[in-house]
Amino acid sequence: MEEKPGQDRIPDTPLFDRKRSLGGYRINKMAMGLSRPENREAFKQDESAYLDRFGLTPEEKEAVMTRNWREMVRLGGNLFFILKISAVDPVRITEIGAHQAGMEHDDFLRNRLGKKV
Amino acid sequence: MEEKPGQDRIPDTPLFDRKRSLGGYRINKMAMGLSRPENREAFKQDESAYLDRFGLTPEEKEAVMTRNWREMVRLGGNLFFILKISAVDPVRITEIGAHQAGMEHDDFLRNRLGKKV
Amino acid sequence: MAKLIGGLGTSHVPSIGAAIDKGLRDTPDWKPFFDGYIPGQDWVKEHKPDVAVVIFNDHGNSFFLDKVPTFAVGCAEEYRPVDEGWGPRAIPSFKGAVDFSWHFIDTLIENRFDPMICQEIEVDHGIQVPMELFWGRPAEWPVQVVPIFVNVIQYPIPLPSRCYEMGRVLRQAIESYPTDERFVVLGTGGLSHQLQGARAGFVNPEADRAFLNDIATDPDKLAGMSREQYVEMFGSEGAELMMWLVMRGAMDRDVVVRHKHYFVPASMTGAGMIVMENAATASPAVAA
Amino acid sequence: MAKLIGGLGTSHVPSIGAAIDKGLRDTPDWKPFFDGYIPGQDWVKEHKPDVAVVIFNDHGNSFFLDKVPTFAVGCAEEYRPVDEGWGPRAIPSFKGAVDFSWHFIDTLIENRFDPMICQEIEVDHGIQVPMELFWGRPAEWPVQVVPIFVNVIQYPIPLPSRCYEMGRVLRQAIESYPTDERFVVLGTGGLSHQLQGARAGFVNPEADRAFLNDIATDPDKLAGMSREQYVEMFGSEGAELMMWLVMRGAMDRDVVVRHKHYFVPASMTGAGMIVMENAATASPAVAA
Ligand SMILES: [Fe+3]
Ligand SMILES: [Fe+3]
Repeated sequence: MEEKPGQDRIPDTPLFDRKRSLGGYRINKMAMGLSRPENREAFKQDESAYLDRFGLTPEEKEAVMTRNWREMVRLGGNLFFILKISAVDPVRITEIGAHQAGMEHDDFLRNRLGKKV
Repeated sequence: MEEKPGQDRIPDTPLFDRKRSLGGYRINKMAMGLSRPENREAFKQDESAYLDRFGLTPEEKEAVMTRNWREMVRLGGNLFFILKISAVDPVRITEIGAHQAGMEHDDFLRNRLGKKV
Repeated sequence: MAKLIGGLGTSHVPSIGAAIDKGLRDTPDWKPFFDGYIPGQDWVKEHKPDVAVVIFNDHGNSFFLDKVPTFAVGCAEEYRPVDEGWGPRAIPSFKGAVDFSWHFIDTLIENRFDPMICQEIEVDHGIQVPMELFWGRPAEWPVQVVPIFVNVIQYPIPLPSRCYEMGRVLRQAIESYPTDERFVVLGTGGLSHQLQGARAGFVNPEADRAFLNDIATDPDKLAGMSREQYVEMFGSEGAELMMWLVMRGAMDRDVVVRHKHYFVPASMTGAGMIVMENAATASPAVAA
Repeated sequence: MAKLIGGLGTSHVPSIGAAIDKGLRDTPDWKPFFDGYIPGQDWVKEHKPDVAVVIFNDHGNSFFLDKVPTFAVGCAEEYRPVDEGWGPRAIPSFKGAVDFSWHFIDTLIENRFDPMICQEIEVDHGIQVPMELFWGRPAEWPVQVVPIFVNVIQYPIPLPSRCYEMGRVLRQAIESYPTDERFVVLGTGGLSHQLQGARAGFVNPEADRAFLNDIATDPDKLAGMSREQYVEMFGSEGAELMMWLVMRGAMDRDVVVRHKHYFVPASMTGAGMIVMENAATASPAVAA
């Protein structure tokens, strides 16, 4: 039997396993909801009320409302879902990446992605 | 390769193959809708309007409204879906069976199901 | 490691649930049917399984035709009764054996199965009725469940031999699961019945009785039959009987039959029940 | 019988679609990337495939975590672009190769695969971007499509070798399909990228370039790698690269590479493209 992935044995690489899928269910469902225009409107109008509709815990709510991507991922948020937040409140994916890496944006582009900035 | 089922080679036995699944899509979707109480209410209040919501053809509508089970099945209706009509307008499953078999109910019970009636 | 203590088989006709709900259990139509399950219920009480893996099909309740999974496995905390048209039935929700479900899904993927993974799903009479037939109507179910949904409605349905293979993987998952929990596997559906077409009302008691023998003594024969042979022999809806092969595939070659029961017709269906144990580890009780 | 005329591989990064939508094609950031696809587009124009089988993953758009299929195959008349959060993109809907899809599904089931069967489903950038990269932005797509969705997001994801096997069954389905239609198969996703965790922004151009060689010359090696090796080498999201193995599995052992292109980074991803033909039936054109 091959070793099971999904157990974070690769450094700094959280895999979306049963634990995260379960833990992040509320955040991801909330974010999935943003694929409907009426929900995007609701999020814009009253973000806190929109998040409450999906039963987010105070900790989860805080992470979303402060756009703390690293924390959202730690709580089980998956980028493919939570990225939809950036459709409502624009931010570049590289900024989300840099935030998780704990790097300045330019530094991230240069040293992770090999861009000449 | 074994012979593919789903091509009606067993007499009087319509299998729910791609042709029927596609052909019966509207009828079955309409019937699936009856698993929600508000749709059952709508069906009761104005059956014709409820059927129109699912885009049924005149032929399909006629089959449903006259409770012509044989015809519903011929048009691709699947018993597991269309049976939900009997949750709104009660009829026994054995009556639905007898209708398709083209038999009187008692005769059906006796000669198909072996009941002592 | 966990242990497989028995393989159960039963029909799951919706009218059985309706008969219980309406208090018809002891009417002349139903009493002989329900009485036949008493030994099965006694077996369950005596052997106290912790987890029930239940193989069944959805009947147009949890899945629509837009997206039909060949095999779906539940890994939810809770499975609520679905509204089949008459409102959700007033029975307790089923508690999921969450951790084992994921272990089973891992094992399936490693063994080249391609299940749909369900963290949130409601369940219909396909699992409700078998649970009621063996466990009665408790305030809370005394076992956790693992639902396995098999598509036996829209063609192409899986090969009988594929169902049988899945049973072997299930056994492997049970025996590699590091708890001392006691598992039963329930194959459900059938026996002969046909709800659609001019052959509606077809039942085949002779074939049904042979099936109840063969499932114990010659499962390879049943696994080798084609889908078409199932339809011909057991009716268009009776073909769901092939789901019993998942249960049988989880057991040893040699089994002991503890109890067996056949009744026709339950509603429009030949209804059957079986309780088996692996011969190698069978309890000393007398066979039925 | 139908014929497989080529195997294409490409990344499917959403920013590529966004760059086209915003008219950024010829900006310094994007021009070298898009120019690299011109030979691929020319190959498609010259060879005029009738059907494109596209293997990709949904990215939390058509499926939620409640029900995750390992493999899903479309058999719809039409596949509309899904709303990924920015509204559905203004590109034409894809027309389905309905009859072939069902034939493929039959063939999968007979070969012990367990697909989810989708008669109604919307599609995300996973298929949109590859179609735009090879066919541009026509008023109507000149090919019919067969979408194959692979779960590469929620663990357990399928084994790379299972993807490879599926390709062989796809080939069998094409070669047993009684028309003279010309098929291409598109493996999509990757190459190296990681969107989550402190290693976000990980790219591995060296491994990517090796992959673009090995996919042609040594696919067995790639099929034999574990899921974990994919994650390690290509990043947590780069592991979706294993979907190229479905395409490669549909081809002969010996292939001719017509075109190849690599560019890094497209957004946060190592982006690659390849066009291959089976050596035995390759057109006489000069290899890239
Ligand atoms: Fe059933
Ligand atoms: Fe992707």
